[in-house]
Amino acid sequence: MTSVDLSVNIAGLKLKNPVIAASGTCGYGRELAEFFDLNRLGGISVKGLTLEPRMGNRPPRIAETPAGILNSVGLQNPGLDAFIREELPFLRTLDTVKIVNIAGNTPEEYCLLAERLSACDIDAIELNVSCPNVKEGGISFGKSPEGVKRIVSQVKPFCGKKPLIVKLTPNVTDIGEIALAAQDGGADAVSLINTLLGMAIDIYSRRPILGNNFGGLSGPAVKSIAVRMVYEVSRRVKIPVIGMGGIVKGEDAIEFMLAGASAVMVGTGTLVYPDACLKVLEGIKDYLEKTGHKSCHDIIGKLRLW
Amino acid sequence: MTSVDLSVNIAGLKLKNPVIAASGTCGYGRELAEFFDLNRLGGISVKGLTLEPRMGNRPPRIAETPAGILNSVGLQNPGLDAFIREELPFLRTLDTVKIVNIAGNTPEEYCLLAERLSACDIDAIELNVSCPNVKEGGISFGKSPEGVKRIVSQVKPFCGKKPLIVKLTPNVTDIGEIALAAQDGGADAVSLINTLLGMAIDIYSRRPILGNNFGGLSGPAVKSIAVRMVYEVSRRVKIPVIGMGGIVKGEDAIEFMLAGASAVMVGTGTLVYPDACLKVLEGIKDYLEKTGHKSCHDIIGKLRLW
Amino acid sequence: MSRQLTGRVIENRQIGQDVFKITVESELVSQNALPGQFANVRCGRGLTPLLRRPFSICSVDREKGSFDLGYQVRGEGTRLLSETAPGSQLDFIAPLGKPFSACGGFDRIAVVGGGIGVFPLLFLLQIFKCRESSAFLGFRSSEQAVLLDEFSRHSGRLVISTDDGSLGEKGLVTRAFERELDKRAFDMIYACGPVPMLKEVGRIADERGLKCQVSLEQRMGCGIGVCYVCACKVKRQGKEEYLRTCREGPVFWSREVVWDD
Amino acid sequence: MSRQLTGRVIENRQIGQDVFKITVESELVSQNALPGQFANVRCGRGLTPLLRRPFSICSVDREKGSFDLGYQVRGEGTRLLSETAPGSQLDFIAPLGKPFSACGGFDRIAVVGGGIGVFPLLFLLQIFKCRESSAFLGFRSSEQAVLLDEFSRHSGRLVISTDDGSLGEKGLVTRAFERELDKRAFDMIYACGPVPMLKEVGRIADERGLKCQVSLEQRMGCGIGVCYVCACKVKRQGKEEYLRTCREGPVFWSREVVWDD
Ligand SMILES: Cc1cc2nc3c(=O)[nH]c(=O)nc-3n(C[C@H](O)[C@H](O)[C@H](O)COP(=O)(O)OP(=O)(O)OC[C@H]3O[C@@H](n4cnc5c(N)ncnc54)[C@H](O)[C@@H]3O)c2cc1C
Ligand SMILES: Cc1cc2nc3c(=O)[nH]c(=O)nc-3n(C[C@H](O)[C@H](O)[C@H](O)COP(=O)(O)OP(=O)(O)OC[C@H]3O[C@@H](n4cnc5c(N)ncnc54)[C@H](O)[C@@H]3O)c2cc1C
Ligand SMILES: Cc1cc2nc3c(=O)[nH]c(=O)nc-3n(C[C@H](O)[C@H](O)[C@H](O)COP(=O)(O)O)c2cc1C
Ligand SMILES: Cc1cc2nc3c(=O)[nH]c(=O)nc-3n(C[C@H](O)[C@H](O)[C@H](O)COP(=O)(O)O)c2cc1C
Ligand code: FES
Ligand code: FES
Repeated sequence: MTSVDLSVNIAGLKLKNPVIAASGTCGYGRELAEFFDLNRLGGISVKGLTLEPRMGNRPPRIAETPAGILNSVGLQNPGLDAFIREELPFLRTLDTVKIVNIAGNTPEEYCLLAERLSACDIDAIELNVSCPNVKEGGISFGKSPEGVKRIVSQVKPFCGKKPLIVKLTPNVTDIGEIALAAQDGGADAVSLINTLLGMAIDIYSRRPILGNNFGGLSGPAVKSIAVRMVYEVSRRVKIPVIGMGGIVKGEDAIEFMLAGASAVMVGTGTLVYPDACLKVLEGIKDYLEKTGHKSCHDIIGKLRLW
Repeated sequence: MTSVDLSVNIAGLKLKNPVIAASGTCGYGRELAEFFDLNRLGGISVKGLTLEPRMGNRPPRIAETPAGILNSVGLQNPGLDAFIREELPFLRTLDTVKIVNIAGNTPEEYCLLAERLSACDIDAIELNVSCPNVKEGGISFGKSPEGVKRIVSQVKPFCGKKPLIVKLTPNVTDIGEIALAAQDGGADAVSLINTLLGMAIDIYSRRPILGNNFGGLSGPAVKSIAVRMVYEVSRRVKIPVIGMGGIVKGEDAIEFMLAGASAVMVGTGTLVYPDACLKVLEGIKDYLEKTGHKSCHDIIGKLRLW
Repeated sequence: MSRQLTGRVIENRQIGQDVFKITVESELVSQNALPGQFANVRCGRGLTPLLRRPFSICSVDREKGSFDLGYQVRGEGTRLLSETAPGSQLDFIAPLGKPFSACGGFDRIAVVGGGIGVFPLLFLLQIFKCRESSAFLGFRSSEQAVLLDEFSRHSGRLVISTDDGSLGEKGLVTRAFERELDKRAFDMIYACGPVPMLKEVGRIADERGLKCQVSLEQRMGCGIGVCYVCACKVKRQGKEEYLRTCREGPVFWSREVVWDD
Repeated sequence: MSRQLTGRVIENRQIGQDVFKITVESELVSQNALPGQFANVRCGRGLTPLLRRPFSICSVDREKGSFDLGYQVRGEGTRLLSETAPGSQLDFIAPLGKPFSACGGFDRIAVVGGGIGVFPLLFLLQIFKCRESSAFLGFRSSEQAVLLDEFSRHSGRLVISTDDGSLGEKGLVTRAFERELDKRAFDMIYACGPVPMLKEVGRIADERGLKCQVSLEQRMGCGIGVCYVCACKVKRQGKEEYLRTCREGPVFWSREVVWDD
């Protein structure tokens, strides 16, 4: 029994602890369940979902970079119907917050997805307006405050009682402004960062390594950028912030929480260690115990600038 | 004797080879000269210069991140007069292209700097409108196409016959658009990327590690972002592109050149290996020889997308 | 079920030019791994290289409770692996992936391997008991030819080809394989190696209506099926789709693979 | 003149709790290094950790052509350094920085060191020949107390303090130092250790009008003077400015240092 209270509240959701498996790096949960008990997670954000099935991009879809990776999966997924039919039954058995990450070609698609999902046994919808790998990944909406505000305000009414989390792209001049637009549009929370657009070249074939030419950079390499953005956003908005980007251990998560994140997501870390989320969770607990804190709320946003 | 022609031309300047020491990581040359013969470099871009002396930011000014560093030097420099008096005489003895990197508080300061330097024995002016570490580092001009076009067109007439290189920030939504604005304003070349804004936190003191709170991320961690941006920019503009960001070996430089860079700069690499520029140069030569090319021009911009 | 494991390195030695074999203690892997499955290995300890590296299981020793991986040093990851000292702990996830289909019903099998593709085939020959087995192995030259003793011990017939003719016959392994096919009947072909070789083996098998499985490589992220980066295009019931090489593969039926993706 | 060098590691052993001493072959450093100078060492081979780590030169052996660094394991860099095997090559730049001012004119010197700050002071005592030398060393506890034999060999008087009283006298080394000052005259004080200690030594010296040099630490980038990240604020002729700890330092006159930056 621990005396530390790890639970956090985000937009009306109560999470056991602040650690959420990030979208696109935990499938629909099944495979990870072979490695640890998913019920220990604060939450799980499943693989980006679209209305229709998507094949995804041409391989190779991954390139390794110093302390990071580029990926160009391109939202391969079976589509909404198959998700509800094949994946949801398993997810429903889990005692953890279930977030469904959605992407669309048009506002209508986002709305339809939200409407259908709002009637499902899930806990929240994460609006992906930041996937750099497909034109249809919402990035066209996600790069301007106007675009974000518009799409969020269009989708929000279709979410019913489910909180709407808006996932932001870091590939912008002023992420604080974008987050504010999401809030204005009716977002219940924001999550950041999605991946940074990058490219790696095979110098002998003189071709990009990725079949899709470009890919999204994630992993420890981007952590300092992500922490800065979480700080900027959390000063600008009133809604909760979920932070991610390069978290592989408890100490990384603490940086994000001090910078203002109420919860964190672990993405690339899971590719290296299937149980990375648990390691991060243990690390958070250790930190709180070592520094004599009773709850996560004692540290969220407690960074003091010089 | 090598049969490979390493020379490149940028905006009327002939460089012996495409490797330039990046601004802020080679001082004014003197210290590096203790480690190798600076005349072997294609060029040297000296530490950011302002009209008046600047103390720079509070320490600590550096934090290590995975495969990168954050710095917040804040343009510490002795000011234009002292530069001309104390540093220029040494620089003049060098047989390499000498670039002076300038920053200002106001357009007037930039113009004054350009005017004075255009009369000096240097080869080019690099307009820093991208320093993330000081309000006066030009970043206020550098983040919008309008700002860039305005400052470049104001400064250009004061450069006399010296080519004007505009150094771009990566902290923007669309760097291609910014580069185009620089070209429209009269830039003779663009160099990119400057550092990405980041933050690192000491979780025990709950303070940023850097005395300036924020800092600029550089080093291998950012390479894939930089390569992508160089690619984007070189497709958009007609003027030459100088690429940098995480170059530590010849292979890295080749990626930038294939993506469209006519020359490259080495920054953080020099902090680890004082002679990093030479290593990069050797690597470029080896690559050209191994792949049977006669000149750098055979590879510049020769990336083929899928 | 695969697990995140650590095991003591018993041996790690060079067996050919740039080629090494590492022996690692693991009761679980030695008891449960099947031919065609792989281990996803953390080759360094820091953040570069970040990702694990996949290697096919090359053999197991059920008595000693250990398994072998054979690997060629190519880049940073395999270089670090080659420097791993006996006695130290290796961090790996195994056994992963879909194994080769067992030869229960097959009397006469042929394995066709090229370069580092030979490793999983040795394990297959060790485990799959059948009436007759032939091994066709191709290498660039004699310096790359490895594990020949082991292969000759575990196969009824061993044919070696090298690109430069420095060992066995000169030329592609697929040529030796095709020639033999005209003389001899096989129920099942297993192949692993470079894509052009696999494609050719598949063509040869298809032409003759022979069953053929190939083990494919693809750049991987997780190796456990969560990230969907390791796509392999297959055609099933006329429909093309991307399957996960780490989960639905690395072994595929050759006629399902869409080679020219 | 400093150089980018590699040298064979002769020995690398633990000498206290978390504290190690590494001996490295280098003719150039052993002949040219002066007390107070440092070496900037690449502790790993990959891209993490990226930067070199600075360590003060702790002693040199001019006959054997080697030098020692003493270091405490704190993070990733020092951990990797502690795992460096004898016989391997160390990649370093040395000697760097401004040395302590020589005791040419000084008859009686005192060195005041705290924790890992003792290392450059041992080198100083070895090299600077003067009539009388006293060493005041402070450690957290006896387990951290290192190189005591060497210090007692090279100093006329050795006073040890520990925070917990487990060795020598209990309390701060500055207290022992200040008490001694009332009994004995010194021409020159050299200090190295944590900032609060250095500040206090500076205050004590200043009050008595004694010359005092301190060796400071600052997070470094290049170590050679090109990046300007290692700023130390000093006041000269009434003007405050940032000097480079790696180049104009790490040794500064205590009265010039602006402590509360
Ligand atoms: C299922 C499977 C089984 C394999 N079995 C073996 C084996 O038994 N023996 C053996 O020597 N090699 C095998 N490989 C290939 C092996 O994984 C690569 O040689 C290794 O990852 C190279 O790592 P590196 O760091 O040395 O090279 P680098 O080129 O530096 O690696 C850079 C990146 O590319 C990836 N990569 C490079 N080459 C390959 C490749 N051919 N396949 C997949 N990813 C690659 C790496 O994993 C890494 O992410 C197998 C690959 C797969 C997918
Ligand atoms: C001129 C000089 C001389 C030094 N001499 C010695 C010595 O003789 N023995 C010894 O044990 N230590 C010495 N240090 C401190 C030593 O450099 C740090 O302990 C070491 O860099 C820590 O590295 P790490 O990777 O283990 O720790 P980490 O905390 O993981 O390092 C992270 C980053 O912080 C920097 N850093 C951390 N602590 C310090 C520090 N105190 N000073 C400067 N940078 C730091 C590192 O260089 C690195 O960039 C000296 C420092 C300086 C500046
Ligand atoms: C392979 C892969 C697939 C991803 N797929 C999605 C996705 O479908 N939807 C989404 O919002 N983010 C996706 N992401 C982004 C991650 O959720 C996360 O925002 C990003 O990777 C940064 O976190 P990290 O550094 O911990 O990985 C994906 C990331 C990776 C590496
Ligand atoms: C310590 C430091 C100081 C820098 N100072 C300047 C500067 O004064 N002017 C400038 O334009 N860029 C400056 N830069 C940015 C570099 O020139 C370069 O754009 C950036 O570091 C990316 O390249 P790299 O990854 O090779 O370091 C500085 C970078 C570092 C690390
Ligand atoms: S490598 Fe992650 S799904 Fe196959
Ligand atoms: S560390 Fe680079 S100037 Fe001192």
